Amino acid sequence: MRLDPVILFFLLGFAARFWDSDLKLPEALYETLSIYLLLAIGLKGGVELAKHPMGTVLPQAAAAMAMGACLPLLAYPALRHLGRLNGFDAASIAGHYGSVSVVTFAVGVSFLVKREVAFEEYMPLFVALMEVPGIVVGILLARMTGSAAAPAVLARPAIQWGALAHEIFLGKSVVLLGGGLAIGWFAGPSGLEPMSPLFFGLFKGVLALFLLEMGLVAAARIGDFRRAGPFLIGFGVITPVLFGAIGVLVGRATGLSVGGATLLGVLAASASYIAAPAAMRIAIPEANPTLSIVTALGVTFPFNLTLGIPLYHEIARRLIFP
Amino acid sequence: MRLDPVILFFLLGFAARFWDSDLKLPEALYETLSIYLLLAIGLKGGVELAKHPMGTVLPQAAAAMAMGACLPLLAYPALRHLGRLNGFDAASIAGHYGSVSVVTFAVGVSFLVKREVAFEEYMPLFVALMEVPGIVVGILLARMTGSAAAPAVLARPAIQWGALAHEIFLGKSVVLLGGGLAIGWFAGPSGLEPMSPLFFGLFKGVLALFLLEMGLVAAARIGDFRRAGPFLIGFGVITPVLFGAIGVLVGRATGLSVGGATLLGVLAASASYIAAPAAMRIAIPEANPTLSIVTALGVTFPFNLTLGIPLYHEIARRLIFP
Amino acid sequence: MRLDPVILFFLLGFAARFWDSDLKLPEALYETLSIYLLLAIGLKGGVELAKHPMGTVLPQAAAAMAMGACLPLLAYPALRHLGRLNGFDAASIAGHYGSVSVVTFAVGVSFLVKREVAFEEYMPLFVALMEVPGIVVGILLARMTGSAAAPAVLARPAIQWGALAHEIFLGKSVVLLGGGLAIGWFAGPSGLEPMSPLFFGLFKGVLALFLLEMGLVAAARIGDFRRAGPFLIGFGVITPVLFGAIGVLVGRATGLSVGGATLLGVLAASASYIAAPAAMRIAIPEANPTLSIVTALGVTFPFNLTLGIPLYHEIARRLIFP
Amino acid sequence: MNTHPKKLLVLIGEYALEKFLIRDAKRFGAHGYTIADVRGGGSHGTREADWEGSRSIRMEVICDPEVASAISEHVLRNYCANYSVSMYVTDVAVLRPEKF
Amino acid sequence: MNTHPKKLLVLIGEYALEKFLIRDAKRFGAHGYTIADVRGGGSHGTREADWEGSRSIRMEVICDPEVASAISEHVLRNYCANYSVSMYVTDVAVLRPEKF
Amino acid sequence: MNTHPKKLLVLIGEYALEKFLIRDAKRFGAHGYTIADVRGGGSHGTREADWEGSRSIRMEVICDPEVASAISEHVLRNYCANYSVSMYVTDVAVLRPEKF
Ligand SMILES: Nc1ncnc2c1ncn2[C@@H]1O[C@H](COP(=O)(O)O)[C@@H](O)[C@H]1O
Ligand SMILES: Nc1ncnc2c1ncn2[C@@H]1O[C@H](COP(=O)(O)O)[C@@H](O)[C@H]1O
Ligand SMILES: Nc1ncnc2c1ncn2[C@@H]1O[C@H](COP(=O)(O)O)[C@@H](O)[C@H]1O
Ligand code: NA
Ligand code: NA
Ligand code: NA
Repeated sequence: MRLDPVILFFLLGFAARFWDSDLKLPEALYETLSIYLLLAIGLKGGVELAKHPMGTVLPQAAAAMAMGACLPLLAYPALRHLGRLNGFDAASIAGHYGSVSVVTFAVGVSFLVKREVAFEEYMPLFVALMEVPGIVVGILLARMTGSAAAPAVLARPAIQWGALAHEIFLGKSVVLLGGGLAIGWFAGPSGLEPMSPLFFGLFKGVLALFLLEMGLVAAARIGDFRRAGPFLIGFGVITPVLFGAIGVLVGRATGLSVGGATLLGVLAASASYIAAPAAMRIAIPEANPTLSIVTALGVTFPFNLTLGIPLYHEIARRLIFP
Repeated sequence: MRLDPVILFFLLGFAARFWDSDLKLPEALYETLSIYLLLAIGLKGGVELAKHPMGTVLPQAAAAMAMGACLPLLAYPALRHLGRLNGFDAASIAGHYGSVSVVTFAVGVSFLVKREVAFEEYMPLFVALMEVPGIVVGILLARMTGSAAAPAVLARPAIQWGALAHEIFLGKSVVLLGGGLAIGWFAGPSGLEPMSPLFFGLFKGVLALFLLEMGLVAAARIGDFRRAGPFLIGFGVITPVLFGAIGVLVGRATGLSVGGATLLGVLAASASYIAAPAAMRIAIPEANPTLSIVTALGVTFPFNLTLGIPLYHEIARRLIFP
Repeated sequence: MRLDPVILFFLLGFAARFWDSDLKLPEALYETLSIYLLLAIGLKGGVELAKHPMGTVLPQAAAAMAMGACLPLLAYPALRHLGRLNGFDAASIAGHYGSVSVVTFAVGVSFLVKREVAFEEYMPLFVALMEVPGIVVGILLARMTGSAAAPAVLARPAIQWGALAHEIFLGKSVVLLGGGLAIGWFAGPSGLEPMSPLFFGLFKGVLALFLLEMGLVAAARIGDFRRAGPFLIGFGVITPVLFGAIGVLVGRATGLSVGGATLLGVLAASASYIAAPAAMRIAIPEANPTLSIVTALGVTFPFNLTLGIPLYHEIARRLIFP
Repeated sequence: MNTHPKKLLVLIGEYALEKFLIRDAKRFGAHGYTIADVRGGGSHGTREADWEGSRSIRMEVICDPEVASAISEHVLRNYCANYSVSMYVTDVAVLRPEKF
Repeated sequence: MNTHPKKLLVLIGEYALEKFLIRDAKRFGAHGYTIADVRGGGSHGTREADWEGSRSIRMEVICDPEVASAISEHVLRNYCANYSVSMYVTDVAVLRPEKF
Repeated sequence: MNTHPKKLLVLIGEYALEKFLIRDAKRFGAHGYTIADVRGGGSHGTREADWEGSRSIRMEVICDPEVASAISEHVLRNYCANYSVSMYVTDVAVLRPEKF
């Protein structure tokens, strides 16, 4: 099996940093690439959404959101009891895995396109919808169980839901994905046509550059593996497999095609490293951000890119056309 | 009437910032986008210019420049006497409205292209030519009347015309527009062909991103509306309508097509927020930059994007083929 | 003879800076453009490399590398004895001229493409291979002869070859060129196809922007010409002519086509200003970086862009089909 | 030159804290602040600004000694347990004391 | 460590002033300067560096006390009325006094 | 506010030195450092950060006086002859002395 070339860019970045190259992407480029990817994925989804009857899409969307909210509830007890993490860390990591990784999704799409597997083109809608619920549930878990368990320095007052909702729903990734969806939906294919060389033509190349950067970032965190310990490394491999299978099953149950179910599996299996870290840092400051980042970005992300995506596709194929 | 999708990007940026999202474009991206737009517009104009006989273009160009120099003379008395602004502020704002907004022009072009209205393709030449005269006249107004009227801390010496000319003619927007024109004119369509995927293919998408950023910037200035007061807000709506009509008339008088006259109206109606603020800050330091920016960027720019451009087009249609 | 339009961008940048315009490209854009160019050239070369039998390519590659290693040995005595430079400066400059300029190469390719001259498409491989040897030989020269000649403040310990090799082979330009080659070779044309709008479609436009920036940078160094003195200015013109002729001859001897020999001449004639300055600053700190930069970037680079490339092509034509 | 003594409080910390630090500084009486993007390292590891989670800022506040104390004690109490933050105070002289 | 006392003058202001401040600092005898891009807020409102008109810089000049006085008084007289500028001076010790 | 005196060592120099300065600072006992990208000018000419060879950094180290001396003397001995470097030291007060 040949690796998708975008993954080679990840490996190049990883190797460069691992061997201590002085290659660095300017921070402004990193931000630009991530803004571009979020917006382009949203636009793509919005354009496709306009073509489909809401009656089909809405139940699937509701199922995807519900799944995103439930996944942290599975992850949390494992982290707490098997991994013996404190309540804050367990809740934060669970929230990262409830949310989704936009870039893993994009690589999943590229995987299907290369194999000419069809999928529901409005899948980017689910990316936008699944970003938030997992994070919210993670925060709730921290508030409910964490406060008793951990040595909180502060007497924590009642949760400021308004501020929190603001933090999450107006975070850059939700705004760009959601805004892109809305613009794409409103403008339609013909409206976006003049912008398609930028937003659609360059997409794959920009994804490659972003993966180069993510390789650099992931390799820079290798030193933190020790701090994460073997449990979290195992967690970072096993969770996506389980969640990926759940995602495929939910996809099947809601009538998605093989390709669509694969992508729902990819979303379930992926862990957020744009929206979730930012939100968690504010909402659960007691959680150690190193642990969630090493697990999500250092373990699960490369696992999904290389082994996970083909695996979820295989599961979808066998499940849906057995 | 459906909004041009590029304007949806402006609205997205505006809404994001208005609701206090943490979405931010890196400053280096803002600068890159503006450099790109100026250069691409210049190149486009230069390529087209090479195709037209100078005998047709020169009189139109001269008329456009003369108009740019006269418009501040209309704005200044209104600002001074109706608006009761001090001489520096009145002169500075008048200069902003004498100059032009490159991005408003680009949105005007996009409006015409979408409606398949033809226009003189060398119009970008007028953008370059109309940038400077309004600014110079604004500065002259400040020097002549401002010094008596305002509490200048400094005994202001004679105007340093050399330094001022340098400041204005070698500002980045004149250099990029003018340089682009020269390169486009010299290289011709075939010479620029290999660069057209970057400079022409991506143009509309880059414009959308820039408008996203301008939406963020405009909304950030909402708090300054109080300081501007109702007069300036009214000024920011009425002036473009008057100036737009004047521009269309001048366009008609010099033999431009309906599309060309529309664009000359757009240029007349637009207020600069790249070249003028930079030049005014140095040349008329006593003027309060908040006033001109709120009016030009917070009022006139969104007005032109949404209502102004269609209006000038309507005026042109009725005037030229009544 | 019409100038290639990309060179007009260099001239625009040069003129803007020379007349003290405030045009500046953000540093993050400079870095992004250089990362892009290195990666794109590597990818292009890798794709083409996969198409050719190693038996043809290997001897040519070996000859190119050997040439790169020998050129500094020619430059060094001239710099030392004719130019009366100290050992460190002579060795450092010699190393810059042994290495290559990626952008000069890209302009050379553009020159040939415009004239529809065919060349071996895997030439980018030689760019990657010729970056390093010249630098290494330059450093060796400094270590062997420099230490005796110059007033070294430090008792310099034995050369730390490990650290040095690391510095050179893991510098960003080698990593990006080499990594691009490997990815291109591995993924092949079909694998890179979805990324080609970014990496190949935009190439020429990005090159133009980079040359705009190099014009600004080169003109900013005009003040250093006095420090360089007439010898180095002459050296910056004569060396590329001699080295260019050598490169063409080596190309002919190893069986390259007219186009390929031209490009090998361009590589030999060009002086590095990305990889070499960074490596030399660490490896030969005693050398004055101003001297090598003024000569390489201020003299040789513009000379090659305008007169050099056509000259090497002419030499190749007369030599190979006399 | 007629100068007046003030304190300069410097806070170095995670980018995520920026808006809170600005809000707090104003609340405790600072009239202004200046922020630069930085990278660095300390007891919480290396923060290279290579990625949004590792961005850091350096915030300067010129103010009266009581304001500096109030801000820094607030930061110590509320953020230092869970965030990467460094702080120091130094003496500066300003020309226009009413401004700060 | 054999150190020598100098002054550090810090100027924070609009980007538009950069070239004038550099010129003035040299004119009044500074041997060098260092500039960083910053954002901030003060009596003239918030300057977020989101757009070219709201870019700000922070300029450091290590110099003798007289030079610091001369520069800062010049800036106070010429720019502070119309531009956003903050200034402060502090004592520093340098190793190579002839350099500054 | 219970503060403790420390030294702030500031090093301004070429970007090429960044990794060496970090390594050296740690070796001589600094517990942390903060770096900003800057541009500037001095005896080695103008460094505008327009190009990788002209990038400069400003590095801050809060530390004990002996550590500041050790680092700055090391830098003076090893880098100042061949690289553009400026250094100064100033007194600062910190709240958590064990951190620095
Ligand atoms: N000794 C120090 N000198 C200068 N900056 C420091 C020092 N220690 C920490 N910092 C800065 O403060 C940030 C947070 O420090 P820490 O919480 O110790 O990781 C670091 O990332 C550095 O930017
Ligand atoms: N108290 C302060 N502390 C730190 N920086 C300040 C302070 N006041 C103003 N500044 C900076 O100086 C700039 C101009 O100040 P102002 O003229 O008061 O708006 C602001 O944008 C800030 O970057
Ligand atoms: N007097 C000074 N004040 C502030 N920064 C300086 C001064 N002199 C030099 N620098 C900074 O230190 C760098 C190296 O200085 P130099 O080695 O003198 O060229 C310059 O590029 C400036 O950023
Ligand atoms: Na997930
Ligand atoms: Na106008
Ligand atoms: Na060479």
